[in-house]
Amino acid sequence: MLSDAEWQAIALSLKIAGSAVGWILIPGIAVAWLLARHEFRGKSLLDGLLHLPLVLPPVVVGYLLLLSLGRHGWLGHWLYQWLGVSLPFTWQGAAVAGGVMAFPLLVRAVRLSLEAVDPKLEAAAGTLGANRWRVLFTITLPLAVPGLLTGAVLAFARALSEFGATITFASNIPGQTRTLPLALYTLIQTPGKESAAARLCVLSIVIAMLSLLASEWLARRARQRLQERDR
Amino acid sequence: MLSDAEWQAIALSLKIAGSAVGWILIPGIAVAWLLARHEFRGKSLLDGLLHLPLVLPPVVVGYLLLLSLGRHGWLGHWLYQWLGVSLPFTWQGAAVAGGVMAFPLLVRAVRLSLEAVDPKLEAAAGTLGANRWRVLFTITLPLAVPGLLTGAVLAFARALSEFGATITFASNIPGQTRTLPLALYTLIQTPGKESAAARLCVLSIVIAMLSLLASEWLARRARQRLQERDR
Amino acid sequence: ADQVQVYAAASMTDAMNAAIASYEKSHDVDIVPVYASSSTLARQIANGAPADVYISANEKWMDWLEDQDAPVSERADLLKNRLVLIAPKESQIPDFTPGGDTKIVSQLGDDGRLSVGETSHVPAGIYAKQALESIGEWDALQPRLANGDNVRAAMALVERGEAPLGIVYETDAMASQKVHEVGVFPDDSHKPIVYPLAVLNPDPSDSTEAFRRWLDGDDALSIFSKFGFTPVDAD
Amino acid sequence: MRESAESIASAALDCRLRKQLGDFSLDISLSVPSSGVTALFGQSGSGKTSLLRLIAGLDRPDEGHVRLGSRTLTDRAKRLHVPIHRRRLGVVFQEARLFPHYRVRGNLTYGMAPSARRRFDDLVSLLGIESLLDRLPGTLSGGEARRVAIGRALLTEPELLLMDEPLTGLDGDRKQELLNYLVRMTRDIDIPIVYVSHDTAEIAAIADHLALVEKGRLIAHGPLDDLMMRLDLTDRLGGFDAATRLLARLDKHDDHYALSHVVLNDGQRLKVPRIDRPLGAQVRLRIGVRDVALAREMPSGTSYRNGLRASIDAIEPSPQSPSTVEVLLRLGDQRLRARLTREACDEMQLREGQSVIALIRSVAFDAQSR
Amino acid sequence: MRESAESIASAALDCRLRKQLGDFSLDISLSVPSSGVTALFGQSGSGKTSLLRLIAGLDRPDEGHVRLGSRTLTDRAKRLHVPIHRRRLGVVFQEARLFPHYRVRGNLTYGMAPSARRRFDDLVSLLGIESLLDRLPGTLSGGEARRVAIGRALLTEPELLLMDEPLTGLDGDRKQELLNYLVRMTRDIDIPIVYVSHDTAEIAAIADHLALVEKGRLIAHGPLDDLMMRLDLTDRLGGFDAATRLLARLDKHDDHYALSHVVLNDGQRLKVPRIDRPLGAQVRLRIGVRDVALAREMPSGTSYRNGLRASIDAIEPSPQSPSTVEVLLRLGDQRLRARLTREACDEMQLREGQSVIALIRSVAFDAQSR
Ligand SMILES: Nc1ncnc2c1ncn2[C@@H]1O[C@H](COP(=O)(O)OP(=O)(O)OP(=O)(O)O)[C@@H](O)[C@H]1O
Ligand SMILES: Nc1ncnc2c1ncn2[C@@H]1O[C@H](COP(=O)(O)OP(=O)(O)OP(=O)(O)O)[C@@H](O)[C@H]1O
Ligand SMILES: [Mg+2]
Ligand SMILES: [Mg+2]
Repeated sequence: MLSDAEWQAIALSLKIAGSAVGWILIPGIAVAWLLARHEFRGKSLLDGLLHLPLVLPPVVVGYLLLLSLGRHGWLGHWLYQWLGVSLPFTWQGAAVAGGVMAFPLLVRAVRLSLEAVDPKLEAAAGTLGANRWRVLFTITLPLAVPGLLTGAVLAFARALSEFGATITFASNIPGQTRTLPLALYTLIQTPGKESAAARLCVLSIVIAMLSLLASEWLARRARQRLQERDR
Repeated sequence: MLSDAEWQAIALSLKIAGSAVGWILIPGIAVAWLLARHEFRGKSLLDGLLHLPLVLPPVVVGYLLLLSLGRHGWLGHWLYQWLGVSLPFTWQGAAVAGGVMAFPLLVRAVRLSLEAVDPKLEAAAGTLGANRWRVLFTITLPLAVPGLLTGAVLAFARALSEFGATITFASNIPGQTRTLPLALYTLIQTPGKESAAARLCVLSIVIAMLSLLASEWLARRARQRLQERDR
Repeated sequence: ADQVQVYAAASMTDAMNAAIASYEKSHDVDIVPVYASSSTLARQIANGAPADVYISANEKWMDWLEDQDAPVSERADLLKNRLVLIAPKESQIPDFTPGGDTKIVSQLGDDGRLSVGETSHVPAGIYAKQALESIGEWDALQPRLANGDNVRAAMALVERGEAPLGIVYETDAMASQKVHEVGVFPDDSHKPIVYPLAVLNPDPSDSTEAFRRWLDGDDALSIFSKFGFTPVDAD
Repeated sequence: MRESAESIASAALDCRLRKQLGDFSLDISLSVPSSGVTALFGQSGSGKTSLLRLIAGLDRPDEGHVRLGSRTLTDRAKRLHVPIHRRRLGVVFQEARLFPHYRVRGNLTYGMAPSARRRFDDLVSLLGIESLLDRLPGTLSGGEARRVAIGRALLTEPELLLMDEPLTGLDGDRKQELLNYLVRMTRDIDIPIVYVSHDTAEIAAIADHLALVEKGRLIAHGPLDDLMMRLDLTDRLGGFDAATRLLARLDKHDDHYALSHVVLNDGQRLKVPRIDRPLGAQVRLRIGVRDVALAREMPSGTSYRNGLRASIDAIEPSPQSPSTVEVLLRLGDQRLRARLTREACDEMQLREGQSVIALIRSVAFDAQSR
Repeated sequence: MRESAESIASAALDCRLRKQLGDFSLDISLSVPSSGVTALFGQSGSGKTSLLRLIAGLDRPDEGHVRLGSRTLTDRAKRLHVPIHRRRLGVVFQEARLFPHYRVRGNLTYGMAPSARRRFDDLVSLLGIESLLDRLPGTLSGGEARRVAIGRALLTEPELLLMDEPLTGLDGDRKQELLNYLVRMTRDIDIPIVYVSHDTAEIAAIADHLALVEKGRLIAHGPLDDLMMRLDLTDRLGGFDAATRLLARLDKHDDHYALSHVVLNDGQRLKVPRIDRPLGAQVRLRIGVRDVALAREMPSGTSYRNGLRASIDAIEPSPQSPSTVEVLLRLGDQRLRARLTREACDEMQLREGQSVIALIRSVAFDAQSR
C-alpha cells in the first residue's frame, strides 16, 4: 500500500520526532520548573530566549542552528573537535532542529501545569520529611501529568511537522533527514504530484491523530484518578 | 534608524498577528471549554482536527486554505459571492492563516488551564444560583487566566512568526502581506543581505520579547491575587 | 555501492528523479538527490554539507558559493529553461506573446493578480522581473504581483484560479495539468535561464566523476528535455 | 410565633434516594417539615454529605426523587433533574469553597438576592467579618473562611438550606451567636434547614427534628425530643452528653438575681438563668441527662434551686456504660431522662412507678434555651 | 509513669516570633514542655494557625527564633531557617491536604518512619480506615480524610506534633478514642504536642498546658489546671463548659457496680465509673464547674454518691453571667471550682472560709479521666 520511500519517511519521522521529544523532555521540564517555582535574576531573559524558536521563522532558526552548530559554528566546531559529533545533514541534526522548535511548546504547557499544582500539597509533603527533589518527583510532577502529556504531544506534533529549520539545518537527504514534511515538500514542489502529496498528507494526519489519541487516553486516565466528587 | 519598509513590515506584522489572535480568541476559548468540560460524540475527531495545523507543514496548510478559502474554494466562493470578501492576497487572509496556525496552541493552553479549575468552585457557584454561563464567565474563565494568557501569547508569537501558510495563502505582497518573517525570508534568500536580515531578526525578537514580558506581567498579577498562604 | 549526493534545485525534482532512476538502472551506484531551494542548498554547502554535485537554478548562488571559497570545480551550465506566461486551464484568456501588442495587465481584469516567484530572490521571480522590465510592463504590473515563495507556489495560485495569470518556467507549465501556456517570453527579454552544475567534492570519487559526465551526455539531456528543459548547447 | 415540634407542618422536602458510590450504598427516604431545623446525625462516613449532595443536585441518584414543596427537583423515573442553580437552595459545604478571585464582599454578594441586601450589614457584623470584606480569601483563617461561606449561603435567600457541619472550627461564642441567628431565621423566614453536625450540644440547641444516619440508611427519624428519650439510640446520640428538653412557659423575671421563672404544663416551676423573651413565651429547656439527680424528698441546705416531682416511667441499664442506668421520668405529659450510677439506683431502691424528686441545678441550663 | 503538670520538664519547644500579615500582627513567645500536650486556644482569627505555620517553617518570621530541644530551627538574627523537611515535625493541617494521586495507603506511608511500621496496623484500625486503604482521597468523606491526615502525621514519628483542629468533623466516639490514643502516645513516646482546638471538652481531655491567644498575642500560658481556676479567663475558656481537674489515686475497683474508688491526696474518697488502670495509678478527674453542687451537710436519700468536704477560698461573680457566682473550693492542696446561682449563694449564706460539702455525681465524670 505504501511505497518504500513512504515507509522510510514515516520511520524516519517517528525516529526524529521521538528523539526530539526525548532529548528536550528533561531539560524542558527542568526549565519549566525553574520558571514556575523560582524567582531569579534573568528569569525574563531566559523566558524570552526560550520563545525565540516560536517567534522566528523556522528557516531563520535553521540558519542560526547552522551558524552555531554547523561544523564551522562555534559550538559545532567544538562538538566536532572533542566528541567527533557533526549534527548538520544527519538525522540527529534533524532531531535537534525539531527539538529546538518544539521546546517552547513543551516548556509552556508543563509550566502552566506546574503552576496549577497546589503549593499546599508540596508544603504538606515537606512536613512529611520530603526534600525538594522528592517533592518534585512524587508530588509536583505527578500532579502536573496533564501538562506533561499536553506538552509532550504538542512537542511531538511540532517536531513531526517541522520543516523550515530542518531543511535548512539538516537538509533534505533521503533516508537521513527526509522526514514526512520534507518528502511532502519535495512532492509539492513538483507540479502534477498532487495525489502523491495528498497521500503523505493523510499519512501525517494519521500519525498525528494516533499520537494525539494516545495522549488523550493517558490524560483521561490520569484525570480519572484524581476525580473528586464534583463532576 | 529603521527604514520605511521595516516600519511597514513591523506595523503589518503587529496588525496581522493581533487580528489573528483577535479572531481566534473567542472560538478558541469556546472549543477549549467544550473539550475540557463536556463529553460528546466526535470529541476525539474534533480534537484531532484542531491539531492539524500543528501537524502539517505550514505550506500544506496554506495550500489547504487556498483550496477552501480561495476565491474558487468551496467556502471562499461563498464568502465572495455573499459578502464580497476575498481573502487571498490581503492582510485579512494573512491574519486568517496566522490564526489557523496559532489555533491549536491557543486551544491547548486554555484547555489545560480550564481543566485545572476546581469543579468544586463551579458547583458552589451553581448552588448560589449561577447558571452555566455565569459560572463560565465569573468562575471558570477568571480562574483560567494563566492559561488564557499563555494561550494568547503563544498564539500571538506563532502568528507573528507565521511564514509558510501565509506566503502560500496570502502571498508575499509588500504593504499587504509582507510581514516581518516574509521580509526576513526574502532577505535571507538573497546573497549578501545577511546584515539586513540580522536587523529584522533582532526586530522580531524585540517584538516577541515585549509581548512576552507583557503577558508575564499580567500572569504574575493574576497569580498574586490568588496567592494562598503556602508559598 | 558508492554514494553520490546530488544537491539539486527543487524545481528539478521530477526531471532529476527520472534521470537518476535511469542512471541507476545501468550503473551500480547510489545517487542520493537532495532537493531544496538553490539558496538553502548553497548555504548548506558553504557550511560543509556532504554534497558531491550541486545544480543551482541560477548562477547567482553558484557565484556566491565560489565567493565563499567553496571547492567549486568543473562548473558548467547544464540546462536551460524558458519563461512562460500561464493561465488556468479553463481560462478564457487568448494566447499571446508577451511583449507584443497585448499587454499582460489588460488581461488581469480589475483586481486580478499576476502570480510570480518572489522577484527579489526566487530565480523565476528574478527572471520574470527582468522580462517584464524589458517589455516595459514592470511599472504597471509591480503593484499587481502576487509573490510566491517559489515557482510551485506561484503556479498553485494560477492552478486554483486565484490569479488569472502567472509567470513560471516552461518545465513547470508542462508538468501541470491545470494550467495552459498563454505565451513564451522572448529569450532576449531576460538573462538566459541556465542551471549551472559543479562538483563540490575536492576529492571526487570515480562514481561522482562518472555521474557528472553522464549528466552532460545525451542520455541525460534527452530525459531532461522530456520535462521541458533545453540543453545549453542545443542552440 | 412558631409552635414547637408538635405542630409539624406538611413535609417541605421529601426525598427517596438510592445511590451506589463504590462499595458504599445510600438508600434513604426522608421528609423534612416545612420549617425548623432537621439535624442529620451519624458517624463519619455514614453518608450525610452524600445525601446532601443528592438533594442539592450535585449528584444524580440511581433511583428516587427529591421534592421541595410543590416542585419536583429530581425524579429518576421521569428523567427529571432540575439543574443546581435553579433549585434555590443554599448550601454550606463541608469545606469553605470560597471563590479565590473574589474578595470577601464579592463572595458574599455573588448569589445575593436583592431582598437580602438589607440584611447584609447585620449578617456581616453577626459573622464578625466586617474587617475582612476587602480581603481575598487566600489569606483568611480557617474560621473566617467558614463564616464567609455561611454568610454567602444565607444571603441567597434560599427555599431550603443545606448545611454540612457549618460551625466546625468556630469558637464557642461565635458558634452560639450563629446558632441563635439560625434559629431566629428559621422562625422568621420559615425555611427548612437540613443541618449536619457531629456535635450533640449544637444539635440540641438548634434542631427540631433529627434524622439518624448509619451506613447509608436512615435508622431513626422524628422530633428531636422523642428520639432523645429512646435509650436504644443513646449510644448513637453521643452517649455522654445526651440530653432531653422540657417545654415551659415564661412566667416571671427575677431581675435581682437575673433569673427567670418558668412553669411546666403540669404547673411545676423552675428557676433558670434569665431568658430574654417576653412573659408567656414558650421556651424549651435543654437538660443534660447527667444534670438530673434524684432524691426521695427535696434536700435542704443545698445549692439546688429546682426540684421537680416526677414519676419513674422506666429504669434501664445504659447500653453504653455498665456502671450507670438511665431513668425515664414523667412530669405531666412531658418526659425527662436522668442518669444514675447503678449503685445509687440500688441503694435508693428506685422502682418503676415510684414518685421522686428530680433535682436540676439552675446553672445547668444552657443559655441556648429559647 | 509521667507526672502531672507540676513536674514540667525543660522547655522542648521555645519560640519567640514576630510577624506582620497584612493588618494582623503576631507577636508571641511560647515555651512548650518536652512532653505533654499544649493546647492553643483562642478565637477564630486570633493567630493560632499562623503561629503553627511559623513553628513548622512554612512561613518565615519577621523577627525571632524557634528552638526545638537543642536544635535551632529558625533564627532571624542568624539568618537561619531549617527547611521544613528537616525539622522532623508532624503537622496536621486545618484542612486534610491529602495527596490526591496516592491511595490512602500511599498517603499514610509517604512520610512513614521505618520504626513506625509496626504501629501502622494498630493506628489504621484505631482510625477506622482499614477499608479505605486502597481508595483514592477524592472519594473520601470529610471525616475520613481528616483521619487519614492524622494518621499520616503520626506515622512520621516526629519530634514535635503540630495539630490544627485535628478532630473537627469527627463523631464523638471516634474523637474520644483518638484523644485517648494521643494521650497514650504522649505518655509513651514523650513528644510534645501543640494542639489547636476550639472545643473546651477536647482540651480538658487532652491538654496539660494551655496557651491562650488573642489578636496575635499570648494572653495567658501555663498548666491547664491553673488557668482553669482563673476567673478572669472563664469567658475565654468557653464559659459554660468550664471545668477543673482533680488529681487522685486509684484505690479500689468495685466490679459489681463497675465503679472505681479513688482517693484524693487529703484522704477523701470518690466513686467514679470504672477506670481501667492498675490500682495505685494516678488519675486526673475532670469536673465541670456546673457539675459541682454545694450543701451544708451531706443530704440523704439522694442519688449523690460523692460529697467532698471543702473550704471556700473565694466567691466571685461570674464575669460571664449575672445570675451566677463562681465558688473556688480548697480540698487539701487541690482546688475545685463550682458554679452556683447568686440566689442559691445568698440563701445558703456562703462565705469565704466556710466549710461545705461539694456534691459531685458519679455520672458526671468523663470517661476521659486518666
Ligand atoms: N465515589 C465513591 N466511591 C467509593 N466510596 C465513596 C464514594 N463517595 C463516597 N464514598 C463513601 O461513602 C461514604 C459516605 O460518604 P459521605 O461523605 O456521605 O460521609 P459523611 O456522612 O458526610 O461523613 P463525614 O462526617 O466524615 O463527612 C464514605 O464512607 C465514603 O468513603
Ligand atoms: N496574608 C495575610 N494578610 C492579611 N491578614 C492575614 C494574612 N494571613 C493571615 N491573616 C489574618 O491573620 C489572622 C490570624 O489568622 P490565623 O489563620 O492564624 O487564625 P486562627 O487563629 O488559626 O483562626 P481559625 O481558628 O479561624 O483558624 C486572621 O485574622 C487572618 O485573617
Ligand atoms: Mg461529610
Ligand atoms: Mg486556624
